[in-house]
Amino acid sequence: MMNSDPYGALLWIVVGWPLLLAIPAVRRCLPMADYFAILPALLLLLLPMDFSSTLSWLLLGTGVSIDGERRWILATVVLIWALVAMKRRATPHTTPHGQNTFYLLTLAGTLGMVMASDRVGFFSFATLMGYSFYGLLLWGQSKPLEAVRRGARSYLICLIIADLLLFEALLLSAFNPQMEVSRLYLLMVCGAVVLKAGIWPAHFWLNASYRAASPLSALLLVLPVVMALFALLRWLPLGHVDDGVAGLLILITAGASILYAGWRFVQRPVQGERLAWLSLFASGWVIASVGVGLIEPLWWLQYGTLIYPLIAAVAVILLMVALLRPPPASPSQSGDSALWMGRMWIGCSSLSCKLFAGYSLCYKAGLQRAKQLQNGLERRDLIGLLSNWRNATTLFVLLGIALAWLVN
Amino acid sequence: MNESVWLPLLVIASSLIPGVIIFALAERRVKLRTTLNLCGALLKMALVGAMLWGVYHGQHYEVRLALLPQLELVLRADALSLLFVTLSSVLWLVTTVYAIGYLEGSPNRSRFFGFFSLCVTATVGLALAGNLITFLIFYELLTLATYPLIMHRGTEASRRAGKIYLRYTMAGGALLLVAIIWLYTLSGTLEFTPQGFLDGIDEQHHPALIIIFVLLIAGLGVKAALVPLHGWLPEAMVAPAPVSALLHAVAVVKAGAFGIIRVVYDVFGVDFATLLGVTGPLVIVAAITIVYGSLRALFQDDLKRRLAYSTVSQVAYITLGVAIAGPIAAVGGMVHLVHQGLMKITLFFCAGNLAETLGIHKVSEMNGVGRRMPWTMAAFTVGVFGMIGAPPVAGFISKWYLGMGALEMDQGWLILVLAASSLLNAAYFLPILYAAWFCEPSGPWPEERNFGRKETAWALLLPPVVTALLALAVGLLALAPFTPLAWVEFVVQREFVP
Amino acid sequence: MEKVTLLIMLFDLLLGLGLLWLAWQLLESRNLFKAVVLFVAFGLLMALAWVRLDAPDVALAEAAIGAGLTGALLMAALAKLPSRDKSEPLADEKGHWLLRLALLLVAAGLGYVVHSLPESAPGLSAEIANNLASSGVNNPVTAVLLNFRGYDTLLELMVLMLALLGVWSLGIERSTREEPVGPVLTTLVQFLTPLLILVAAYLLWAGADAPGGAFQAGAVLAAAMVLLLLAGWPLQGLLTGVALRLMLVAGPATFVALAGLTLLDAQLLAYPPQHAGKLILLLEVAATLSIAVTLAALFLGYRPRTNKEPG
Amino acid sequence: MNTALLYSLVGIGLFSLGLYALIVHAHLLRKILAINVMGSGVFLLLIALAKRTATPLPDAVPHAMVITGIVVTVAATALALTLMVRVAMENHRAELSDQSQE
Amino acid sequence: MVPSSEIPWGALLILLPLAAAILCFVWPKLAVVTGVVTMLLLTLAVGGFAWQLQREGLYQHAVGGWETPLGIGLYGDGLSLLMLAMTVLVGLAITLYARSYFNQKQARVFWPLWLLLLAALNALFLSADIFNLYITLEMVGLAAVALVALKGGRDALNGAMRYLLATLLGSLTYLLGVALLYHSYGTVDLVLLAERIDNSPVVWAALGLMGAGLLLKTALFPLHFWLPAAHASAPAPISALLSALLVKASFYIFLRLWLVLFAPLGGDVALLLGLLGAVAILWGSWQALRQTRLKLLVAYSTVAQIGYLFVAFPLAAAAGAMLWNGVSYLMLSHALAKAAMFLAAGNLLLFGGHDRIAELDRAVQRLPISTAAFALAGVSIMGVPPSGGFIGKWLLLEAAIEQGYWLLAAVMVVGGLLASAYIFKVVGYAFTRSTATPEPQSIPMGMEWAALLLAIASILLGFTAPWVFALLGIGDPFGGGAP
Repeated sequence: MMNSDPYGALLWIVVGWPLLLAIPAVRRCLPMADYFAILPALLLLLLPMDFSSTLSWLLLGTGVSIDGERRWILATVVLIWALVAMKRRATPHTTPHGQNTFYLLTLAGTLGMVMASDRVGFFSFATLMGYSFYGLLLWGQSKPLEAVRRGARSYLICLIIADLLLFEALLLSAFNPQMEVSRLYLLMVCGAVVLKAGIWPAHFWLNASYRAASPLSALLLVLPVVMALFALLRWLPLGHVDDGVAGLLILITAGASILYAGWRFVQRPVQGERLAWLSLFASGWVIASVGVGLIEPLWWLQYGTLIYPLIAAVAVILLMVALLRPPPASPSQSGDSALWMGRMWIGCSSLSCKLFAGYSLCYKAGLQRAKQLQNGLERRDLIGLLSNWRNATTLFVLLGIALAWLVN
Repeated sequence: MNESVWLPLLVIASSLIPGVIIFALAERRVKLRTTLNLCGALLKMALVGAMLWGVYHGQHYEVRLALLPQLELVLRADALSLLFVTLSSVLWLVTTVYAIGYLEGSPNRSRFFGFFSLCVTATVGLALAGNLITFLIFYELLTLATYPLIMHRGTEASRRAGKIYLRYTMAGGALLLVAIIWLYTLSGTLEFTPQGFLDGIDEQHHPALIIIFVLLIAGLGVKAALVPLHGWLPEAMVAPAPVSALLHAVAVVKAGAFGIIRVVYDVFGVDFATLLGVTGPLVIVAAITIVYGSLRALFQDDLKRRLAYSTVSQVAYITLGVAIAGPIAAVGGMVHLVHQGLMKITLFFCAGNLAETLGIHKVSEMNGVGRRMPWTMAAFTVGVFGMIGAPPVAGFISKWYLGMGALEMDQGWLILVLAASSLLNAAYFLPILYAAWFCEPSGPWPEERNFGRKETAWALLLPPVVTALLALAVGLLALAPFTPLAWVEFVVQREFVP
Repeated sequence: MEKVTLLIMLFDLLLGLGLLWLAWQLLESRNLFKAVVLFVAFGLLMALAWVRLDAPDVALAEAAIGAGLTGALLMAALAKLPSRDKSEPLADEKGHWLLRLALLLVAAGLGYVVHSLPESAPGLSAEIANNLASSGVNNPVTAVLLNFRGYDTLLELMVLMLALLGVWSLGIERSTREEPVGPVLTTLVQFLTPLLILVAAYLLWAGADAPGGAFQAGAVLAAAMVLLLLAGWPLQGLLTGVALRLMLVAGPATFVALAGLTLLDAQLLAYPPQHAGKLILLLEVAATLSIAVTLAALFLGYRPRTNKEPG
Repeated sequence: MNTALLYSLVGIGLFSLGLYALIVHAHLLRKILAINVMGSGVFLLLIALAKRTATPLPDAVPHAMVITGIVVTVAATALALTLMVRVAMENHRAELSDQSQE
Repeated sequence: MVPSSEIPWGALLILLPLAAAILCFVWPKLAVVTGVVTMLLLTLAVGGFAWQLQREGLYQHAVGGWETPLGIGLYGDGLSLLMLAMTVLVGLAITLYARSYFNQKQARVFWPLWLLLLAALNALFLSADIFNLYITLEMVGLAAVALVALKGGRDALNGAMRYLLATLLGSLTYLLGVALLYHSYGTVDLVLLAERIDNSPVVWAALGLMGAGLLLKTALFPLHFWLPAAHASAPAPISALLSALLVKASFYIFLRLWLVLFAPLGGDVALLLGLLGAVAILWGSWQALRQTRLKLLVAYSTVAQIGYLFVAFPLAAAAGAMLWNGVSYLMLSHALAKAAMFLAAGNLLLFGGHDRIAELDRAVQRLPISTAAFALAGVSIMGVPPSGGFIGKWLLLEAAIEQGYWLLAAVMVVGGLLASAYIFKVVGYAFTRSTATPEPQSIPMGMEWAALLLAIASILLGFTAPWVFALLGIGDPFGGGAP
């Protein structure tokens, strides 16, 4: 049960207080709600010693704790929140009612992620933060633009897939602990983090959101990136695993994203987008170091602890750039290239149906399906195509077979 | 020792007697009918609580009534039956409050509440059944009692739905009857015994036992809406909201699932079933149902039909949990029996609220509902996140145990099925939330009835919120002493420890 | 084999074939009226057969009821039929050969079965003989009819009452015949009626020892009443209401009363031997009365209305 | 071929003739006649076989049965005739209308 | 062997209705009162009879003091007690119903006929003399015909005529069988016949003739042509009476003869009966499904349910007495349920002025008690669990599956499904609204409650099986053949 020392209660208050304030009725009777929300976290930062508390009956036995490394991340979060709160105070027009709720929910989710001492707690606070951030993205402006809406939708898709991967990873690790070092587990966690942080193959949502971001949300967009990187550190048993192949793979992606970010940065993009490439560049470096850590566990044991200050630094830089050279107040309506994810999906499905149509059970039906898919693709109405549930089922079965073949 | 006899009977009577009285009540006696309903429900809750406490402390409750020379009508309250009895009595109270609000001013309510109480009596009886013949009697009584509720509105569509419903359930009942009699001729007894009573039967009867198992599962599968036999559930959505809420999302569908649990654990016994090799195909059927149900739900524009298909897929989780034949998966399956009940009834209550207050039946009409009915949509959101399996809500726990159970019996591919199903759940529920919260209402509501300052009548609003909070609490405080998860572990521990 | 038995054998053969031929003619005749007349003849021939088989009681009953009364009933019904189908063309004989074959087989089978029965079988004649003394009558048929199997006769009287009830509920009142009755019929009736009543009385009395009995007497009395009705006497005017019903019910009522009495010492219909004879006589008188009136009422065909009752 | 057997065969013949006529003919009066003939056939068989007693007196029980049978047949015939007249009035011909009126 | 100073309940059961009938006939004004009083007295008498049987076992009584074979023997065991109870139960409901159904002119004829019919049925169930059974059969037949034709009308008269011809033909064939048995074994008493019977051609002929006669009266499949018209066109209480009691009376005699005389030689004959029964179930249910008029539907349902009774014959050889318990239980619950159904159908016909199923305009709201009675009775007919029909069907199915008669088991199950199809078709239409809404005629409460009480009784039968079987076992009717 909850251990006796009072500080344990403080930990729970840090997480509980913003949650409480998130309820509109409670917030109405407290004027400067967003400032008060961070106070317990600020207080915790000042206390030097580490302590933790677990509640066995809460959600399969979750607990919260604070220690050296986490303080860095907590500090960054508090910094972000302070800046955002000041920025919101500065901008005159009244933010829509719902935005405050999402704003406080995200804060609670972030604090929960930081403090969670076990993976199940971390995962639940991560979903809370993810979905409320999505709400925040959409309600950031009074009337969300089409670009913001599209960015938010792709963020949601990535979020769902990432959560799914994390859930499976959680299951694997909970089932038998030594699975944590298996390659499947590592790949799943890294995939999830790549999706959440918007690293190279899945960077489109970050790009789209930054491009359409208002000064306020530019600041906020730093949060998911930081939290994703922190998740990587919490979930990977760095230092006890030396899986060269996985490390190499991560290193390659990190390198690719750094190069890509650098190349796009140089092309003097639109103002808002520069921030996106900058954050991609920075997180690329962090991922690279994790990749190296995987290859050389010894190296990681020595310099591993440096990663947290590195992340904090990256966050600060991003914040400074966002503050000094804020993106234009009314975000540009630049119609960027079509949904990159959508194009990638069409490509792979047409490839798979060509490949598998030949081998599908009822050959003729398969071909006919493939033809349908083919002309469906020409007409580019992916949604129209999927709306006929027979196509969807065949597509789904084909994907299932492909995945099953891949996994075992 | 005598109160161990009359307690189960009293639990049955606490809904049967009010039901019979309500049948005789004239239509205008609203106050008497409401009080009868509510105190019937409260009394049942109290009695079930007493029984829970008793069974927890090893008390033995059993009633035997001679039915046929060797066969008896047995009502026995063991741990597994109390799980289902508690669920149905809690939800009956909530749904009665909802139904009273929902049917305000509509015709022939005496008939409705009469049959409503009869259905709950059948469900509780079915849960407390001590042998297969008692189970069959209450199983068929449930069919008979739900049929008039589907027909309640008396329109042509409800008659057609009723006909389809009967076609399925009567055929199912017939299969069940033949299977039970055949089993009786082979085994000589029908009593539910923890590790099953069929392992004594010699070798040459095994093919017959396999056929019997298939027939039993087919008979129960009709009510549990397994894939080929699920046709009636979306059609039955033509019934009024409280009916589709309690019956087609909880009582009737769970009766089928509960039956499958009883058959696999207390008739065949888990290891004998695996020895016979029947659990494998059952897992496949359950998996297919899960995926198929979600896929069909993706393409339904009518809200209640989408929820119906989602029920088809969700109930298959229970069958999946049971068919994996591992202890952890069993826990997952049985706890999902309760969790799915809580979550799905919330969704149906909200659907009923939308239909009753704003006249919304289609998903496409739900733009901007969040702002008009915030509390209902909040409950709906909690229900949706539960369905997807997002952590704080109850769905996460059952998916967690099911996943662990699948891994324990090294059926890795099931993880894929669970993942796919969660993905599909998200695919067909999140657009609703997106439309409700983040879109502007397109034009006026079809038939708006405003209730002054409140978004809708309190009797319509309270139940979904209560069940949503219950779902959240059950999820959040999963490992606390008196939660469904703890009780299920208490059940499984008796089932699997030889 | 002496000539006499040969002669008797020939007579039996002739009678049997005659019966069969008459039945065939009767059933296949084109004209219905002709069929009814043949049926009466058939009844008389049957009576002859009963006499030949040493069954005098049955012969009397057959003659009075089988031939006489049934013939009258048939004639009355034929008269009431709508005129068009008096002479009904016979249905064409399509495809009945299969039916004929089947019936032939059944008859052959039954013939074989009857043939396989033992030549001589005592039946219950021995039991009747040694119980006849205590039955109160010495005509064995009456003894069986009214004492040994009295229960059957009770139910039989009820059947008669039943049929009457059915006829009264279905019968439609017909106006009596308008055209005046010819002189020949009136004189015949005046001469015959007392004679018939006398015969009926004799049969009733003789029933105890010689062939006769309630049914035969009743039938003869009924014949007398039918004659009167045919002759235009407004019998239905005279006998109506409770009086009629009491007479109709006399037989069954006494039988049931007697059964009730015997029941007091817990033995249904067990007449004390010493005055069994008197009881049987009482029963026979009541039965004759009610059988006569019932059969006449059946012939009448509808319930006679007392003048104060509306339609 | 003693008398008992002869008359029994005649009785069986009458029974079969009556049965044939009952099935074949549509007119109700013919059917009623057929029934009476069948009855006489059965009674003839009953009384004929009663003659097989050793003593000159035949077995009296079948005689009683036949008398009862005759009375029952006359009662049935009376009811049948009345019913026939009513049916004839309704159907306008003395035959059964095969399908019941919709 | 004669019960000492005890009240002779058996004899009373027969004499009481006879006396009452005579009373009603003579004083028609007292008809209704006498009818009701007699019915109550009869219930008391059956109760007394049951108590007497319980105490002293078999009831045997030589009428007139003459020992069989000369005299007529009354014989009462568990099976006849069950039939008597059935008659009284259905009789009570019909008396309650008829009290307010007939107008003064019809009542004058109905009550005497009805009491005579009751007397005949009681006599039939208590008699052990096959000639006596002929007379009671004849009495029952004629009374039924007169009752069917009571209200007149084209269908009723045609139905009554066809029924009369069929019943007369049946009786004569039966009588021929009796004659053959009497002349080959010298007695008409069942008890003595059982001892003297042997495997001679006479017995085969007798089985054929009496069987054919009785099956014609019971309306088993090929010989059922007369039943639908007669049962559907008769007035409501009479069609209830016909379907519930009369059909069972001739089946009772056939069952008695089968158990006592013909069981030993019944190998392939039993199979034929089973086959006919199976075809009857399928054909009757299929016809019932196709009907558009309610009373015809219920009549065809009777044809189907009779099939169930005959399906048990091939199973009888191997299965013990429990199978026959099942059959008699099925008979009892079918009698109650079918009577309730016909009374309910009569109410609906009277209320709506027609009995077209498609236009049962919202009968559920406007005539709730009768529709409830119809539905509950339907539940028992279908053999769906909580009802008496289910117990009977369970025992039959158990025997069929145990002996591997898969075809019979399948037919029984399909019959149940078809039954649920046509019953729920009617109940379905009772919910929906129909266009034609003629001005409804109000139905007196007594008539509606008569139907409902019968239906509830047939459902409660589902729970009283052990006690009924105990009573049924007195005198061991289904034991080793000898009663």
